[in-house]
Amino acid sequence: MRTSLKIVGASGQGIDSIGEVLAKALKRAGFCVFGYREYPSLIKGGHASYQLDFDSEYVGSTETNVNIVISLNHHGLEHNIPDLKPGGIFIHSTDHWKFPAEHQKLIKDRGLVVVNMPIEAMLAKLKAKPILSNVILSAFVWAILEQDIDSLKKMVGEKFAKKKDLLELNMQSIDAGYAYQDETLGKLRVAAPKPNKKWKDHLLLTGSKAMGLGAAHAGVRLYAGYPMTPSSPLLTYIAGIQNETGMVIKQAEDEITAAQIVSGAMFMGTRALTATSGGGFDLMSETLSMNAIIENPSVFVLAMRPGPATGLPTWTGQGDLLMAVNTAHGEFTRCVMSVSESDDAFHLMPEAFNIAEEYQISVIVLTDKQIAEALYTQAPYDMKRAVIKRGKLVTDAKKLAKLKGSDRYDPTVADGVSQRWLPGAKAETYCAQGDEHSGDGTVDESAHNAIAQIDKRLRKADALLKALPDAELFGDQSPETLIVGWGSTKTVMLDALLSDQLKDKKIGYLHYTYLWPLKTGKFEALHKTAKRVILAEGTKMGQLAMMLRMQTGINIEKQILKYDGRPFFYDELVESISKLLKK
Amino acid sequence: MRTSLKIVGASGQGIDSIGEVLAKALKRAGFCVFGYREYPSLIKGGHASYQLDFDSEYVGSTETNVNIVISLNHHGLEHNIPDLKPGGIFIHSTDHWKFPAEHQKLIKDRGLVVVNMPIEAMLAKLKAKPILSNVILSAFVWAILEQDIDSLKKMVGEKFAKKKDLLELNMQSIDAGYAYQDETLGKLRVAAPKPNKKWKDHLLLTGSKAMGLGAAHAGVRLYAGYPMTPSSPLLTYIAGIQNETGMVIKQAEDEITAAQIVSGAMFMGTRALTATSGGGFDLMSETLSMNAIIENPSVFVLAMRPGPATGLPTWTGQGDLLMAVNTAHGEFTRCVMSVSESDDAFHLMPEAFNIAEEYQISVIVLTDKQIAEALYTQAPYDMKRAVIKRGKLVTDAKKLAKLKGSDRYDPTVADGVSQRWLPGAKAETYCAQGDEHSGDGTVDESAHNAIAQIDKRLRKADALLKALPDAELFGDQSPETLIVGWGSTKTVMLDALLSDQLKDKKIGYLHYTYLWPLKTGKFEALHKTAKRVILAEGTKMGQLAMMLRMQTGINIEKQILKYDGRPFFYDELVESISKLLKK
Amino acid sequence: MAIPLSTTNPDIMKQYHCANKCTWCDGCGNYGVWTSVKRALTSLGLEPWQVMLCYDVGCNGNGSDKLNGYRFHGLHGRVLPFAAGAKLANHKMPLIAFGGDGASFSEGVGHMVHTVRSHYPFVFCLHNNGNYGLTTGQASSLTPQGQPMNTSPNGIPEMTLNSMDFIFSLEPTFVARGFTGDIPQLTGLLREAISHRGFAFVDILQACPTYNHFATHQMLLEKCYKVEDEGYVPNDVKKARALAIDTSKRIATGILYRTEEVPNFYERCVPRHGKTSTLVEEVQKLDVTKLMQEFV
Amino acid sequence: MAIPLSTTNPDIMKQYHCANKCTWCDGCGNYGVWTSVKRALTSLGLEPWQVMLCYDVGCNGNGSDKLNGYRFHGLHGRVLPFAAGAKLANHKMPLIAFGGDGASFSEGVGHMVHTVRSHYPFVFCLHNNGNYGLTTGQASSLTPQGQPMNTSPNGIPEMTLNSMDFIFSLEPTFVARGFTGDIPQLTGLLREAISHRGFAFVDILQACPTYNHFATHQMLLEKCYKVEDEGYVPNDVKKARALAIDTSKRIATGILYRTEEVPNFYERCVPRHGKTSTLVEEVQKLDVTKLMQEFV
Ligand SMILES: Cc1ncc(C[n+]2csc(CCOP(=O)(O)OP(=O)(O)O)c2C)c(N)n1
Ligand SMILES: Cc1ncc(C[n+]2csc(CCOP(=O)(O)OP(=O)(O)O)c2C)c(N)n1
Ligand code: SF4
Ligand code: SF4
Ligand SMILES: [Mg+2]
Ligand SMILES: [Mg+2]
Repeated sequence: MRTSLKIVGASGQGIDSIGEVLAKALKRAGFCVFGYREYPSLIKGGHASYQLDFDSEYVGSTETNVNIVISLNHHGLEHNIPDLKPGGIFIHSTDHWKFPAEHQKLIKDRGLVVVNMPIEAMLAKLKAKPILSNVILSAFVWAILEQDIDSLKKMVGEKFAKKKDLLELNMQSIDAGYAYQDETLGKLRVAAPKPNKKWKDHLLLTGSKAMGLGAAHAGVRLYAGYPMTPSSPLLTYIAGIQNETGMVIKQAEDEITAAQIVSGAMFMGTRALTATSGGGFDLMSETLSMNAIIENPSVFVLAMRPGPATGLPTWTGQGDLLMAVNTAHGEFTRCVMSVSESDDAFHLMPEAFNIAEEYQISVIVLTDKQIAEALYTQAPYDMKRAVIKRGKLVTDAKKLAKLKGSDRYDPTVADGVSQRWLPGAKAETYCAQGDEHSGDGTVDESAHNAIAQIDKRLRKADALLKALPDAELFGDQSPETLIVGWGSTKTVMLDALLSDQLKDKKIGYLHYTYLWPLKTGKFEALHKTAKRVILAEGTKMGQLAMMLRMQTGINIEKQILKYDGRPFFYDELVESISKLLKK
Repeated sequence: MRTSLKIVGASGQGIDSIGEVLAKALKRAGFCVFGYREYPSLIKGGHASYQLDFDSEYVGSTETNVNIVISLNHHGLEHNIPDLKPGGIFIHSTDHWKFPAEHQKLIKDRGLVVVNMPIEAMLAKLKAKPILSNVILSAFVWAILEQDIDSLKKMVGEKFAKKKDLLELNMQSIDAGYAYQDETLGKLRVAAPKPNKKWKDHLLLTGSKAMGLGAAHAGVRLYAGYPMTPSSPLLTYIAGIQNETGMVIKQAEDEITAAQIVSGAMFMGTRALTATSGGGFDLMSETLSMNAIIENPSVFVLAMRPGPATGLPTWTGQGDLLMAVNTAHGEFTRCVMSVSESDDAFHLMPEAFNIAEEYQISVIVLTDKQIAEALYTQAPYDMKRAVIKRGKLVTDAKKLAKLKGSDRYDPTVADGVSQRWLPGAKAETYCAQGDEHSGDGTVDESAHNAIAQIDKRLRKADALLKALPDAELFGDQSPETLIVGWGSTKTVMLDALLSDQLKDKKIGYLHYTYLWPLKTGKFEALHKTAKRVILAEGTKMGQLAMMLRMQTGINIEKQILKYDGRPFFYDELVESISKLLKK
Repeated sequence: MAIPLSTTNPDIMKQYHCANKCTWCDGCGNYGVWTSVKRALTSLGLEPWQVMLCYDVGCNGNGSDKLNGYRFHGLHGRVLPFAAGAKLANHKMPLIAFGGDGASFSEGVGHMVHTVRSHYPFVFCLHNNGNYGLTTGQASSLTPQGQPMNTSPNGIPEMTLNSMDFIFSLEPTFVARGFTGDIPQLTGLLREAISHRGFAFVDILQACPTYNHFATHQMLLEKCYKVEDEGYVPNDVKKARALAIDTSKRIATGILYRTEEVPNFYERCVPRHGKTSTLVEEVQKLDVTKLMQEFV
Repeated sequence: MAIPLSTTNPDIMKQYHCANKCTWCDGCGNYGVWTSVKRALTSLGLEPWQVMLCYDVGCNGNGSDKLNGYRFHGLHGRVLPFAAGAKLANHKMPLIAFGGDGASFSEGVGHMVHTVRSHYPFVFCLHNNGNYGLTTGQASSLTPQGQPMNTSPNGIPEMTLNSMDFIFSLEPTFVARGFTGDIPQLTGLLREAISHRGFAFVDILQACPTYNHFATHQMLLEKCYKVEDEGYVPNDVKKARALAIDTSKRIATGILYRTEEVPNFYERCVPRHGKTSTLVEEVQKLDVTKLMQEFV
């Protein structure tokens, strides 16, 4: 049974630190934890929150209502009472607060418990700085959840292992917070789910960090980026581990620069990555077009947030799909794929680079603010699974000696992918030519050459489409109700399909990891037998449905769309689906 | 009966000057003239051409084969013999040229006449500079076409009215060229079509100049641009008339700047324009997104050439349609329209600005290298037709006084279009806010506000779709064969439908001027009754067909696609259609 | 533009007030700029509807909805060309643009170069806090080289840009420096900048207690001095440049350089000579009959 | 990079030869640059497969398919960051980038600023013909203000950019000036530039007989002189700057400034300290087991 708690307060007040401590402690205690952050686009202040949903089984979503709210300021008192489930506990430390009538009614109707903790007094007693209130609160929650105090101490101990002076005070704060539960209030408890050992050794990390690890694993040796939420956490993480990975990190002067630097680096033959959000991606689009004509492999991470313009910079959405597929001038082959959680955020990185190098094209990897900043419980990554594939890269000296410059862009190759060799290789040279060109990069504006080269570059799309996996069907394998989706919709959808309300409803969820070129075989087949088809997407326009119709003619009329900057919530999604099942 | 001639040689040799002189002289002599330029992306050299097709009826296209070739260098001798129709005349001045066997055969089989003009000797005799060879050649062709020498003299005379010394030499050169025909070769003639007085007072101008005039007519007071073929001729023209129009012209430091400058100027309430090609448009896309959220009217001309990257910079194509419709991050309403020739290139400019201001959105006006540089015979523009519409712009002092700041982006308005008033108006102020905002531009990241504002901005698309004219049906009004197309395809298609081969074939041509939002009613209706549907487009992918399928589910299987940088040629298009009629 | 000077009017100050609460961190220098701007405009007798304020994206831009006036808050790094277009369209309206050091010397540095050399007639306030505030403390081009920051734990490998030497290489006509700790001075600088004929560059040293621990409010307080106190006359570009560049021991604040001799962009636009209306006022159908003649 | 110096080798010169014919106008300065580059590389004993040549878009870029060598011809204004990425990926390979004055001081001026301050170790040749050649003669930022050009019949309203003052404000470590009329000198300058530790900026005054009628070959011939002929030693940045900026009477050519004391970008990248392989050689699956530990 899923349980949840939420810390609310102003940005910069320590919400994230409580959230992270509790998340890790819970995971180590044997729970699968899913963490979700909400915060405004401000450095400090505003109303932010960190929610943890946890269970003995996999959790990949957030519920609207929680069991415990910890409020760090009076904003929480104003806003978050309605977020509690019946019997829920509200913890705060604002003296003399008087709830308005409707909240008092809620408290009564739902049987909520409101705890006004004397944090200041406790701090004074401990002679501790205000920052330790986070520890006290964590320990108190820990007690409410009936968890073992030593496990919490061990965890906090690790963090302060090297700062003995702080360590002591932290331990005392834990004792104080934990004790407050017993001594002052008696048997206040939230029944935690049963722990399951298997989670203990899992990782707890955000999608951004998963992606960063995946990139390092994929052989990325240079990262160039420009800060832009929600792609910044990837830059911060990769920059943070630079001394361990030996990567070259460049915080570029703008996104065009970042895109050009990685293009230059990929051209020479290393693996290089950049990431940005919508506005920065607009600026990179010309480079995408450039890489298409010089057939330069490249990988761009596009971390989505709702636009247009600055829009909702610290919130989530899936509105950049059609843009990723269609932006940049001229006609050419590209691959668009999307990660959906911490597992594929890692594994798709080597995959993206392999596709880029095998087809000598650009690959756009979509992610969103939800994936980038949500905290996932993740099995340690298998170091054996990935294979580095570099396609038609010639490195053998003998083969190099036989190459003609005109082999580089030879338009007669069947799959459109010609041989590639790297600058510095002892071979005939060529020009990576931005003008239309013949095999060795000589400018050639003749009609027959233009046709041959455009055909060549677009033949790759056929080859790629054949090679790409089709969408993956979860849930019922001959579904009566077919739900189509992509990206961060997956984990909440899978949670929803296992809910009591939906688990027997013969629902299949068809998840698209590869979005362009778009494989539609499975969809067309399932559409024939399903009674109803539904799109679930974080957009207003229903973009994947538009694309599916473009490619198949099939119109998905039923759509669950969300475009308020929030991800789908578990209970809300269950309800939306349930409603459509009745139609 | 259409007649045609073509001047070939190196760029910079004076091809354009001969072409323009002859074109104007022909128009004044009572012909409808269509001029077509081909040239490589070089300043000088390379193989370029200027072709004139003319007739007593409307001509809006180019034939593959011509009646006369004037070759200014030996490249023409090498390449252009096969371009002549039976009985055609080839004029050159390269002594001792020996045609290869296959050309000799062609000359014989087609009964071609090759004239080696002693231009150098003629120049020497006149003591004239080499530049006058263009005049001599023009006059010679004029004689071959049996046109009146005085009309040519009058025209050239106008050009040199202020340079008396040059005038005299020009007149002598005309005499010499004209006389050469009579004296040296006797009765060498190409039967010109019958003249028709109605063309005499028409204009002869490129699509770019038509657009420039249209922009001035539309009330554009500021133009900011950055040179990029094929948008540069518009910049050059508008800059050239600045002292007459009083416009502010800014050659910006890049395309982002140009887009931002015009956005700032539009925001204040003037009308401002920018134009670019694909690569520059990539860079402008972020600004497009910005204007969407601040609901700033703006107009962008996107002059297409084949990509990706630099591609074929001086050639034509229609490959940027899907990009225009989908580029730039976030979901919002935009309008995409396309000009097709000199008439709508003018009339759509006020239209584009009206739509931009009525819906407070960005309008993308597509054109291509073909339209931008082709020479059209055009009836003088009617100064009465256009109406300046500024939508919900409040200027009345009393009304201004009543406005609340929150009216500016009031999300409750039915059609999504809220009231607009200009900075400097004595009224409550507002913030044109790039972050998601409430009515007066206050940042508001709440879920309900995001929904309200996104709904507001996308409701405009519904209103716009309703208001936009549907595609226009030319030719047979209940067609057996329905051809769909847009942009520069129109004029050649209309010529083709009137050809002997096609005129009785019950073909209708459905021309899309407004491409997004896409009105599909007419198409769906005609599709039901037509035996076959064909797309004709200057792309590889068949982009309008993709869009029509996306919006209707209907798949157009038969497609005439051209993507070699050349426009559709008249005879070639007739043949392609004929072939498909048999299927 | 004829600005009515110094009609100090408490009514106007009130008009700039707006209900939205400021969201900057405690001690943030943005408060100082925000106050100075309102004071300067008020003291010039300009009401909110008479001014155009253009904001870049960054912590500074979060001020866009914290006062009244016609305002614009656009894209990161792009405020300068938007402001230029706005000013050219309505050259009669006073315009101030605001941007951070990240926006102005990285994403938008090209616009900075060309705005200065174009002499557009408006004011630019550089919110110089030495880092990317809003994106949580990355190094900007103006961050000292050895300084570890978010995304550059080893410090940046690039040279710190010498922003004043750079700006002076572009032949500016008005350069001032203020400091968020001295609101009266900054107010005065803004007034002068608004009355400048061409492009007025106002470098505002801005405390950012959250991320900038190398040029703190305290340090700035100690190092800044007012050039006018030492009898400095800002009319010699060489002296001004030297003064502006050297901040090692003391930091010169005040108007560092000014000339009113150089025509601005609008004045140099030949088609506008002799015209008194603004481009905004001129929007109407233009008869192009004459222009068509050359094509007949 | 250890460059084998001066093994002049006629065989190598031949290897650079390519069948494609040059397409520049008669008298175009691009011919001179093209020849000098081949000579410089040959004299350094570098064969085509050992060098990377990166071209911007413009008349200069039309040389990209007129010689051998690994070459790249990308987007207008973007050659610098592409070259930077290429060089960082394979720092052992000599790299020369080429770009016009339009590309370098308008569309790509931001990259110019940040390339100089980043000290990437490669050579940049500025094809300085004072206009946008390929797009038929528009003014660039370096065109004199009064000069009527395509799109600016009244001359430009902006100030002409003082490119050398600008470049020196960015603290360059190598600045040279050549002239397309003196191929031997230019060849020597390129050789020195290639052996420089960091970013080498080579300003090449280039005749453009078609569109540039204000700084013609003839005029340049008359005004240019060689600094080394006058015993100039290019180690004082102040002197160098003054020399570079003032072109009113005479134009100084040769190496104007050089220092080998400043570490380049790659050298300043802490993660690369002690590593000898290139990033290209290091592409392989990286075991991230250790990095995972902090998440358990
Ligand atoms: C195209 C684009 N890239 C990146 C961002 C993210 N971004 C927002 S503000 C900012 C930098 C802010 O630094 P600065 O300009 O110095 O302003 P400050 O916050 O310090 O006042 C960045 C990188 C963006 N909004 N748009
Ligand atoms: C994004 C973009 N904008 C504009 C162009 C058109 N364009 C090509 S070259 C060029 C300018 C060339 O000037 P310069 O860099 O000085 O080179 P030159 O031809 O003088 O050698 C321009 C504007 C382009 N290719 N891409
Ligand atoms: S991060 Fe710095 S600049 Fe931004 S609000 Fe906080 S103190 Fe001010
Ligand atoms: S236009 Fe100028 S730079 Fe370009 S090829 Fe001709 S002479 Fe050379
Ligand atoms: Mg800053
Ligand atoms: Mg140039």
